[in-house]
Amino acid sequence: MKKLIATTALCAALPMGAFAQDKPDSLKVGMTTFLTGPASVFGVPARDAMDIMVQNLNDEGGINGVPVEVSYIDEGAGAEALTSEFRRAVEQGGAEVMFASISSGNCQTLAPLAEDLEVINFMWDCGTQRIFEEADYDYVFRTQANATPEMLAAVIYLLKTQPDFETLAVVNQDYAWGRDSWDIFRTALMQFKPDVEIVGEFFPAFGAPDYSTEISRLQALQPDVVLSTSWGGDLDTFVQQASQRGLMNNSTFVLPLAESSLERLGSALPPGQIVGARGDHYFLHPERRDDEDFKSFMSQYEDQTGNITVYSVFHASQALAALEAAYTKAIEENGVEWPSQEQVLAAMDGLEFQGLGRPVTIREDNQGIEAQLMGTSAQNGDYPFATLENIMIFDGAELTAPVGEVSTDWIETLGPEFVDEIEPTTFEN
Amino acid sequence: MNLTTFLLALFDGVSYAALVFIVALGLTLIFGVMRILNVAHGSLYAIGAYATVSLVGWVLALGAAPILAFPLMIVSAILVGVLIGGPVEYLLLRRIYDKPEVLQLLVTFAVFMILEDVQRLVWGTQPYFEAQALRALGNVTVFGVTYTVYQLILLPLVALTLLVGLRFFLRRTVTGKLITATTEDREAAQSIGIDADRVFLLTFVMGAILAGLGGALASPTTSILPGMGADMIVLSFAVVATAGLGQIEGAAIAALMIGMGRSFAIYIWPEVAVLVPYLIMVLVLLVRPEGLFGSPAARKI
Amino acid sequence: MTEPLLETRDLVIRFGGVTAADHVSLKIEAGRNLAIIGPNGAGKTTFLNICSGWIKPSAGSVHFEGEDITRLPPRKIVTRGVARAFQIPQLFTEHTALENLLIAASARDGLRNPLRSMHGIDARDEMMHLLDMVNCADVADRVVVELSEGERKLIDIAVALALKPRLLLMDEPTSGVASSQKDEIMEILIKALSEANVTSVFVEHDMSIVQTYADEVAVWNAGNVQLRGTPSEVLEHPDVIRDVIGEEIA
Amino acid sequence: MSSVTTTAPATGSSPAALSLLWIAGVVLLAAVPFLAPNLQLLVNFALAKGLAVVGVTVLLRAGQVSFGHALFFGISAYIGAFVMASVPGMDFFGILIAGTLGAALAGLVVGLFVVRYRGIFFGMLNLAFSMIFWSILEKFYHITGGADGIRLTRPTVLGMELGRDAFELFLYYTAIVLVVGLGWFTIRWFASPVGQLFQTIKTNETRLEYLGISPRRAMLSGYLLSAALCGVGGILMATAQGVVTPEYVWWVRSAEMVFIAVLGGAGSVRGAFLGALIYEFVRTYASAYAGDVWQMLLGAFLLVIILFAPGGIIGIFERVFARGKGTS
Repeated sequence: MKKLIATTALCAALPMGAFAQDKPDSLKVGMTTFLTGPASVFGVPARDAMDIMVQNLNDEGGINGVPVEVSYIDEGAGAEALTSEFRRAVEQGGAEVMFASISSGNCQTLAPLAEDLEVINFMWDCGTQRIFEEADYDYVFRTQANATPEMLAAVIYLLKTQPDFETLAVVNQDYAWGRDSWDIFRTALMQFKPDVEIVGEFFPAFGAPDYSTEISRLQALQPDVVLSTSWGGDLDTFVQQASQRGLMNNSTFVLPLAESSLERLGSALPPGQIVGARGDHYFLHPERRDDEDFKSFMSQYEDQTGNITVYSVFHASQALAALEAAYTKAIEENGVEWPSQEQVLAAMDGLEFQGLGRPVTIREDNQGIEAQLMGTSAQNGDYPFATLENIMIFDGAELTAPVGEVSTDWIETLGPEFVDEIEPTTFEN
Repeated sequence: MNLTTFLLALFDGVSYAALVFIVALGLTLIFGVMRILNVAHGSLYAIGAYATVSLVGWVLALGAAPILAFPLMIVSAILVGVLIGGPVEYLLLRRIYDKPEVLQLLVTFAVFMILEDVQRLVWGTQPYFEAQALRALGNVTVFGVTYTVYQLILLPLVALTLLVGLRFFLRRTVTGKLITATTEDREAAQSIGIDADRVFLLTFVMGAILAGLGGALASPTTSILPGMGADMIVLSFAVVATAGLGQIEGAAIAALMIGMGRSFAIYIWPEVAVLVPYLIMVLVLLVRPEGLFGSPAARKI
Repeated sequence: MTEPLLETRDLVIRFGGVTAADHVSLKIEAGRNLAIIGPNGAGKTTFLNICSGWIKPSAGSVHFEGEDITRLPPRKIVTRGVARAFQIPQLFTEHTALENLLIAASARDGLRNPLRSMHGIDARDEMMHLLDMVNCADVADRVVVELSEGERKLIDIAVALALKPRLLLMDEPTSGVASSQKDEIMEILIKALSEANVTSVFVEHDMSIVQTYADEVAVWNAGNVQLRGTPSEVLEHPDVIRDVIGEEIA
Repeated sequence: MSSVTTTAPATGSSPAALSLLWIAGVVLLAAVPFLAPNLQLLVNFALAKGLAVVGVTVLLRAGQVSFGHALFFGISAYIGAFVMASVPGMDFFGILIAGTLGAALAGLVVGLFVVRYRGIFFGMLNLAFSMIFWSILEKFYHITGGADGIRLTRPTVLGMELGRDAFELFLYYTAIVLVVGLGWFTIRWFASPVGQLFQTIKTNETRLEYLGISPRRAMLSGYLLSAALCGVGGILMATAQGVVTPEYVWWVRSAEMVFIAVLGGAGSVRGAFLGALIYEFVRTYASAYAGDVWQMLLGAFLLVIILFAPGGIIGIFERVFARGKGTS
């Protein structure tokens, strides 16, 4: 213990690293991700993917010859450890860019901290749309979409594929995401199809082990559509219990995060349910699956982890792609060996980069514009789990609230015709 | 609320209560005999579930009949009890019986922390699901609502069997009577030649098996994932404290109250469903400090 | 006749089927130490418990200096001037003997200042004196768990006396003490009581103690006072010799 | 039924050498922002948590263990966040007072119920109250922000708007002042008549009653103090953290406080802070360097302390340094 403190104190006394303009030995990045706790279903795949991608990037010479070095911080260790570690990574670890975080709550904590520490921070996975709607940031960027386009894509896909449903019930996890996402979904649905009756709203506890009672209620209510934005073990349990008890025979399920559960659910997810992916994230992405880089990464990932990818892997790829694109752009624009922080920040303006999905652009309010992929589950025997058919990929720009507008206020200005105005690219599978 | 929905809520309440009771049973047994509130009980529950999923998954992958899942649940529970419960009692708890109860409780808390990481190291962070046992029994439809036979009939039946069996064991068998004698007065029991160390070991292993069995029985109905033990332990605490510590029949009734309270809340006022167990516990303890069936410790001067 | 210090009127208490106090009416005069004797299970301790408020009677009442204290909790009765010592000493076992007395003095004086150490309170000398009175000054700084049963009994009484009561209820002050020490303890005790001007009621089994130290004796049997008088009157009574003393010897 | 190994509640002062050592410790803490600025935030968290642990320690002195004291920690933190949100430009001292008073008031309300209980039931009932509050925080998401909690914007200090660095430095020294002041007060309180009467609950409530004192009233005095201490800790944590979440109230957090109290040396005020510092270091560095097994390391650490050093770290510490009978 004593030794540990002594070492840390010593490290603190050392100078903080080289000047920005000199080419450093490496580009240090700190990434917060869930290594423990329920959300590690996203955090661990993202870390594994990041390791592979960074290795690949460095094998090709890194960014302008500088290798990237990522260190990880566990979001599951609690907020105190997270904030201390975030600071440590920036102030002692010499991290030039931070990727934080998965949890929206952590994003809200860390975004102002990053701003105060004047470190570039990519919100690489958190969904809350509030951050840029409530404050302006100079150092914080989101390299992916927020909850608004994710939910709008789900509503529109539902209305395009099943325009005639009359009743809907919701079963969401009882925490901010479950509530926020329902707020957006409901607001949009009421604008696009005001005659829908919402027959049940259930918010079982986060991590609830059993949904028997909710399922009994749903069977009695017989809604045409059941929405659940749950994820991870909660979604698995809910879908398993619902499918076991035949609830899916009469109701269509809309599951905007089910892409991340496809493999685990196996045969338990019946065909005909609507599946989303928090972006255009799908291991058989119809526009990307024949691309060499996509294919080679997918096989690398499967070799190393034994699993198919989930959306957090795509989000990790976008954060890394944004990093590479920003530095490369800053180097080119300024004709330098290595950019200063101001030059990187300037390059972020309107930056376009491509991870595993469609290209993403950074808008003037630092929000990323990302495409959305929705599909319908099919059990066609190609894999021991459900794959998607009738896939639609939505352009993110139309579905994201305009700069300076609050999402729910903006959605309330939309009318039923909005659904028809949106024209996604459609694929059979 | 009409009669049908009333009955439906009742069914849901009973099936939920059954599972909670099985887990709480082990906790209250250990407390009744050893006066230790075992925080690690939740971990044993989780490991029971993990072990079952692994074992069933492995055996069924070899092509065995799904019905084999049931004996494998019992095997997993016993493995948890003997391989984890046994060493915990023998190596740790045995050293602290003369220590203040807060230290005993913290020892079990430390074991809980260790076992949480053990689960993650062994089974990783991805959820598991293995519902062959549940599917093997099929469904039953009541008032147009489909239930699984497993949850509606099997779980309550197992809970009832355990309740009756444990009562019989404690009151009618020699070993059971040794345990009860040790519970009432440890020193007196030792003075008439009862090996209290063995009784404690046996009790703890039994309690741990019950925790494991709870997990095993829960495994086909839920995702097995990190953190499931921490939630279950709080719920079991609520049941055990509501019942009165060490009260086996009381635990059954408290589990039913909490199960019913929860399911009726979901039908009538879903917002409070999460609060129900704690509200019941607080209300009961405010009226009856020793729990529903606990007896006040007489103070003599 | 002056008002009695303590008076019970028609006290009744039943535990299950047993009547531990059966219409007990008893007056205790100030300045006269009353010993209560009687066979085990006759209800002597129960009587003390009722008078001190630990147990509520089924019927009847208890009056202290004319005030009805029947329904008051023990702590309220204590503040009226009735202190209690116990058969098994009730002390703060992790504190020293002196600290036990200082705590009692703090309770008596209602000290509230959270920044002033209890050891610095004004009553410290008084408490040392009290310890000296019960012959325990030499163990003042020892933690109670380390003391002998006899010392603990004396400190238990000193704690009660520290409250400056007018009436002290004692349950077998000499039980658990080596017989060679009993007289010594009683000597100390009676001297301390008279010095502090405290009346006492004590339950006792040792007839020689009763004979020597009581001003009055009440014989308890089957839930009531069978006989009352001076020690010599009572102890020579044939019924008492048969029912009570006989049993004590047996 | 419950009793805890505490250092003797006697009131003798520590030997001079030991006192000097403690003073040196405080000076060292005060020098952290200059010697090791990267540890400042970590130590700040530890001091805030340490104050709450002192709250738990107070109850341990009466032989009682609360498994729900994170309740007061959290109530104070949420009050701070609500006040900041509803009164823009609120001063730090305003929310410090509001949070502490709120925690004390909650302590009074909950205390009136729980002081009737002892041992395991006391612990469980506290747990139940904290879990009810936790569920409410999660449930009434439109008010409480649910699991994401509420952001607590940086308050002004005596009307001055400070930058993050200046504010954190201010907060750090405020924490040290509060720790020294409240730690000193609690030690004095333990030695005072009220504190001594409170501590007798551990050994003999019957005698307490027969001293003319209501054990419940005595218990309530300590319960209020413990709730207020947790409240001060909570508001310090919330302002240092900049966000409050239901995790502040989660039962594991309460158990952690008891954990630290026993780790440091049950019943010792100085031990509580020492324990909190060591705990926070071990936890942070273990999660940084052994992300997969940090809980296991902490658990093993606790086991070793309980089995081999039941006096806690302060016990080891004083055995090594003290000549004579050093206490609390």
